[in-house]
Amino acid sequence: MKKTEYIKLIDTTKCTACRGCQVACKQWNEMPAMRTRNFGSYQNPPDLQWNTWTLIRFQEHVDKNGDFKWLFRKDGCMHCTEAACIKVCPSGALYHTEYGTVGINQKLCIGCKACISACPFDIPRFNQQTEKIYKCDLCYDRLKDGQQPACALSCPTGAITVGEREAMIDKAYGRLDQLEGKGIVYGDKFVGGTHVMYILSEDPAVYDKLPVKPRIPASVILWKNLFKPFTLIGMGAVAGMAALHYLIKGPHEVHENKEGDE
Amino acid sequence: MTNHYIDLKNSDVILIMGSNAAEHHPLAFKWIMRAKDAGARVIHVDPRYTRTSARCDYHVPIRSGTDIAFLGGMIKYIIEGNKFFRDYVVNYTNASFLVNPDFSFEDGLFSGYDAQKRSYNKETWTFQKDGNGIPLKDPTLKHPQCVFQLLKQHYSRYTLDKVSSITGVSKENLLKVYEEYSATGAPDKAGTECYALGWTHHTSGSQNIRTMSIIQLLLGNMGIAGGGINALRGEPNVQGSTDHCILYGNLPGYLKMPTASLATLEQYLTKNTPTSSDPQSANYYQNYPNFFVSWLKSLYGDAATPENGFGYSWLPKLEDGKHYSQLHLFDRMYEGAIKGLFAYGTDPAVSSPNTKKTRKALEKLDWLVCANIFDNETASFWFGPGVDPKQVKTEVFLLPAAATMEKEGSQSNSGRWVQWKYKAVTPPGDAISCGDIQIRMMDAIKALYAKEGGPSAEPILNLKWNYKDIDGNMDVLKVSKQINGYWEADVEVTENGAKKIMNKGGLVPTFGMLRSDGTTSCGNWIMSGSFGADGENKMARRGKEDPTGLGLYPNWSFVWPVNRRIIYNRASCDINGKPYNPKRNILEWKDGKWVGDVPDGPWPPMADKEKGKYPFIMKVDGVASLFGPAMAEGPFPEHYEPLEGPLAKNPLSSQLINPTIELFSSDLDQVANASDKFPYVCTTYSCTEHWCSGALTRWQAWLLEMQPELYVEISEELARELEIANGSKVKVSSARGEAACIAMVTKRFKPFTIEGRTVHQVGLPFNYGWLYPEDGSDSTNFLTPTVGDANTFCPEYKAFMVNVTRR
Amino acid sequence: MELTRRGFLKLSGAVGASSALGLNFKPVNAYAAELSKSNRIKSSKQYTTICAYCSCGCGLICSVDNLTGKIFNIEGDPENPINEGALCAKGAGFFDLTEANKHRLTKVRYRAPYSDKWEEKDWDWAFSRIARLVKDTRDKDFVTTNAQGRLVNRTESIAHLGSSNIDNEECWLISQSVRAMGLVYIDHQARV
Amino acid sequence: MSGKILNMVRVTDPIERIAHWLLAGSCLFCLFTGLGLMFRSWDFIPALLGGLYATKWMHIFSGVVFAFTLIYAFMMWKKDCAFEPDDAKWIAQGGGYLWKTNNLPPVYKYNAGQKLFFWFVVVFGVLIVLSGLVIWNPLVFPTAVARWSYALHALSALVIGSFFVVHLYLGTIGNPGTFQAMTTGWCSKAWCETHCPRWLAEREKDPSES
Repeated sequence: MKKTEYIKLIDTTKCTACRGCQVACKQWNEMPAMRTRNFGSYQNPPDLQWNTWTLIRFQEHVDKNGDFKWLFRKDGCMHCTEAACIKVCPSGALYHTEYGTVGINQKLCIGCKACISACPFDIPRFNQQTEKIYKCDLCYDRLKDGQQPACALSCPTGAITVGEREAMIDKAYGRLDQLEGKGIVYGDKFVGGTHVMYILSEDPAVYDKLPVKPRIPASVILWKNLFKPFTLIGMGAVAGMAALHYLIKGPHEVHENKEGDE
Repeated sequence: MTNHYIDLKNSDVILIMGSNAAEHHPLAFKWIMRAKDAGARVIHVDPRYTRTSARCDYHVPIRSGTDIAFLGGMIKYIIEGNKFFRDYVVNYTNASFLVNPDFSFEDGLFSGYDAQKRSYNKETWTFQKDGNGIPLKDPTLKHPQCVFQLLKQHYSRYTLDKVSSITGVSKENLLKVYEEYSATGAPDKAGTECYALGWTHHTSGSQNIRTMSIIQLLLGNMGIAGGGINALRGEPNVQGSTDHCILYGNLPGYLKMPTASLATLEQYLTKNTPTSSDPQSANYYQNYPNFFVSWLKSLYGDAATPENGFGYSWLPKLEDGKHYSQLHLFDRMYEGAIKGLFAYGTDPAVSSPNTKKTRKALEKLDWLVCANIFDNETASFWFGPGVDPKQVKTEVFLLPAAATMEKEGSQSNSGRWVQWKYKAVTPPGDAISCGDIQIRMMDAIKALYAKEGGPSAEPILNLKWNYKDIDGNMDVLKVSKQINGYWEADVEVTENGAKKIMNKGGLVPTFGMLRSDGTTSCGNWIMSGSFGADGENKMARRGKEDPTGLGLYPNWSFVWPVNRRIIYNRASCDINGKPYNPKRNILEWKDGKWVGDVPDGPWPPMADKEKGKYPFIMKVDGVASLFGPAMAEGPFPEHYEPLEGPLAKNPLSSQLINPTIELFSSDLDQVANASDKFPYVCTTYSCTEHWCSGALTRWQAWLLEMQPELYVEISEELARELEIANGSKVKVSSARGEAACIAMVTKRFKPFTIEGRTVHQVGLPFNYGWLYPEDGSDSTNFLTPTVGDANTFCPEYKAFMVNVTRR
Repeated sequence: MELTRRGFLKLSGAVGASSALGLNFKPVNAYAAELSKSNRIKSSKQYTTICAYCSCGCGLICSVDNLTGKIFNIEGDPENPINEGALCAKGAGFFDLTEANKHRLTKVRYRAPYSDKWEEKDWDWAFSRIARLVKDTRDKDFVTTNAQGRLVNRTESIAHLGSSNIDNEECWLISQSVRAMGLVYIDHQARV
Repeated sequence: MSGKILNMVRVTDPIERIAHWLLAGSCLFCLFTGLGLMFRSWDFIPALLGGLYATKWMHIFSGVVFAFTLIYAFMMWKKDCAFEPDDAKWIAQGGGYLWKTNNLPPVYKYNAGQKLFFWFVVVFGVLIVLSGLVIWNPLVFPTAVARWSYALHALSALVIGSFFVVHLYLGTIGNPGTFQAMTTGWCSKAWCETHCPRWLAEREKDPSES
């Protein structure tokens, strides 16, 4: 059942890092908090966690012109079209929803953690207690009801908006025009297009933990596109050859009489 | 706020100074970003680079406590560069008024200063008047004694070099801001200013705001869409609690608290009712007696009669010239003069300045009653750090209160929007609302006085206190209707030329109908009109119509006064009532009536010499004050250094600090100005994730997770000097105390060059306390001094001196 | 097309106690055997409230479960023109102010002089004890006339602080009653 | 002499057979559960085993059994499986399995094909165990290591799986009389003459060998 694809556009040039999204996400998804320490940054928790599906990353940056910038990036699942996590998920817990987003059905998850290392964006997180994987599902439940995801609803400045794919791509490039070229659209050019896109004010390489050219890891492609089918093909082929051998050459009989009785 | 949050979107230039809007008013920033998207320029002037700076067009760093110097330079730039809106300045301000020739200003002091009392005799701060008592004016603004010329002269000293040297702002940056902001002096441009505690938390707090008000008047930015001077206030109902005046100096609706010298109602009303001889001045406060007597009727009900002066004598009277603010309160408590304290929804053991003094003061109480939704450092002071419970005599009550969604009532935002909220659930356990607590406590006190009598039992016994429903709980509507006001007798009124009988017990539809003869009662005149005569609760309205397209939403909630969304809105039109900016038309005089927002009074615009009125109807002269004699420090704001600063001498005069601030002198009131021991300027603030003392937010795991403990932000330059690593443990100390915290070494702080030398500034949030989280450090206010603004007594949290060391 | 902020949380004109929205159960999704949160909201009672932090006055909607009578979700009110459903970190975490927060006070606590512990008390006891203390302190220290002999009728040894985070009606009741008690040391967070 | 009863020779002792079957069993079970984990279409496997989560843990446990047995087997067989120069000749002639050959060098205990199988099992067994350990706890390793471990695990499974099939064929119908070596441990003398003549000869020289 293919429906309209949705894209969440994160305009970092409008983000004030108020972190309403970070909390709204926890509120809606009923995720607890951890006791943290201040490690010399506003950013906290220090990274995504099983209970923190979206995190505002704070980064101090001096650009080429020597201008100081305080960069805020809302990190979280990018909802790839060519999703490595779905590719490696053995249970079907991770799946493409009708909106093109990557849904997660915790009931099916067996906690194998394959998705964690496969993800080019380092998004899924594992919970030791429940032995399940957690990540943003773009509020699938809300999307089904025609509602904005919790983060988008809570965003005060319109830095997070959600809409139909084409409209949001147009919007992203329209915003670039408004920014007079001082921005970069990130997300439409790789992994088949992500369902979360950024408008970045700086080059992607500047941002912490943001891959410049994300893709499904070569190891995953080898594994899933080559080794996996060849396991069956290989075993089948060998079995076939053995059968052929048996038919053509016959079994390797022992020469009973060579020695003879004593 | 003169305007309101949504109106920020209508601005062309937004100056954010004294505020960190993106962090502390994130939804205000929604509308600021809306303006920016529409092409507005957004400028942030602040000691530190914050999340606000990150989204502004640019950030200009300024040394804490030097805003008047910065803005004074802008006044000079506007006047000398002829950037002001002449029409507006001449007609709508007192720029043309001629000042008393004996008025003078010399070396930082205005005429009439009394060094002993640290205050002014203001008798020379007046206008020259003609035979009819109307102020003399020179509309050409050339008369050497006119306000405009005096203003020009006063700020001529605020040269770029001087201002740059005081503030630490480069001359390029000064000019950039001055030029960009003063461009809003064009009739079709709107400039607005957003300030918050960054301006009020200074010994020069009120004058910071007044300096900006002068700029806004010079540029014609008051009363217009996208203009005004907008206090982004910090607490959910601080507007409402201020309107209802849980304050020593005012009674609900900003009526004046009586003082000992005003023995009778007549004396009181004469003193507080302004008179104007100018027929074109509406002088709306001439209605003061109506408001005051109606309030007395709400206080004492039927016991307030014309014969007993409506119970005026029962009211407590302040001592003339004496103040009773939070600073004074804790000073007196520390002296042992205060025995009992009610502290509702507040945590002074963390939030009051000079924490050591505050906490010692609490130990001297006989009893303390706190009402909160969470425990806090004030209620639990008796087992705080360094306190031996066995030595503390105080009897403490910690009453469990209802949270906001557990009770029905109204709340006023900073834009004066009074919005209604509903009770979603009953409070947990035994918790009840603060209103219920107050009602039941007062019932118990009344019962005790009824039984035992006592000195001055009348005001307690006569207090009108019938606000319960049949179940004995607070009946919110009964209260809010009393605030709105009732007819206390059948009264005949004239409405739109027709005579009409208003029946006793009916709701008063507007404060214009309040009376001073005891036939109306009104708990707070500015809220009169929050109910329709038909009983409609206007605060609960949810109409989404926006006829002007400027975001006024006249049918959403109720806005005081009389649903006026932008106050002084008549000033958005020229003297004929035509809008200065037709593109942002909030009000227009058309076919003999005002169309648009609710106007500041129904009268025609001032060009009509017969019936027309000046636009600033609450001012006695009908115009806005460039010359403001009401201020304690003088009619023109002047730069003084903070109580504690890096300089031994004020570069502008020999008056180092504000000459009118009150200096406290207990053994715990230590001050260290320009001291080697405390070489760094320090400022304090909140963060998005916590709120005020953190007494609500520290208990919330989601918020605590994001900002878990106290930190001090220091520049990379200072960190290098002190060999402090990012994330390491440090100690910040002042003459009064110290705070242990984590160092956040950042590029967002930069050293300043002040008077030719490098001055470092650091900053800490004030959201932490010892009670919870256990390892999140204690109050930042151990560092801050007990000193406040001379007019408002807002403590100087934003500029004082500290040292930073590793620990 | 962008997803708009107004959807199923749209409130009818009359809000408050009678604002329960219809029972609009959609067929349960194949993946979720139990009721999804969105569906739970549609079958709950909705109440609007106003945020209790800064002074923006953002609207929120509390969803109350019909069975438990408890709030289970609080999010921004998309109809409120000020915030249009948006909330900052504190507002978005409003749910943590409800009784779901285990730190909420639920009993009257009393600490006797020189005691090192809290005791739990009931309201009647607390009010009568507080009334006693107020009356004793007021009667002892009441200032009828000042040094100049002028009538001042004030109580200088009792002070009131707060609050700017309670409703207008509560503020007004406090403002009225502290004047009746003759208090002059009256202040709240307007300054701090 | 027991070795000569009924013309039968005892080619394996019980420990060897237990090791072999533990190795084979855990390997087969890993293969079985592994296929169930890898191919969603083979969901009858997890269905049979009580769900995918249980299958995961069974895979892990049998992998652990495989790992320990592998170590033991390696220690036990490594000497007999050391390559000799003659092995090259044997391989050059395809062990006589593919075309007619006459001059196969006499085999000691194991022929070169068996040795190759052993070493493949050892090498890929080690790889599959190590990569399996990484996959079991991918979060304690660098991402690149974890990522390549999945690929390596799959590759090793492919190799071991395929060899398993060959082994199965040659150990059963491909070489009649072989299967008993891992059941009773007794093979016919003739069988030994064919498959391990040098070993048999040495054995017969030294009667102390049981």
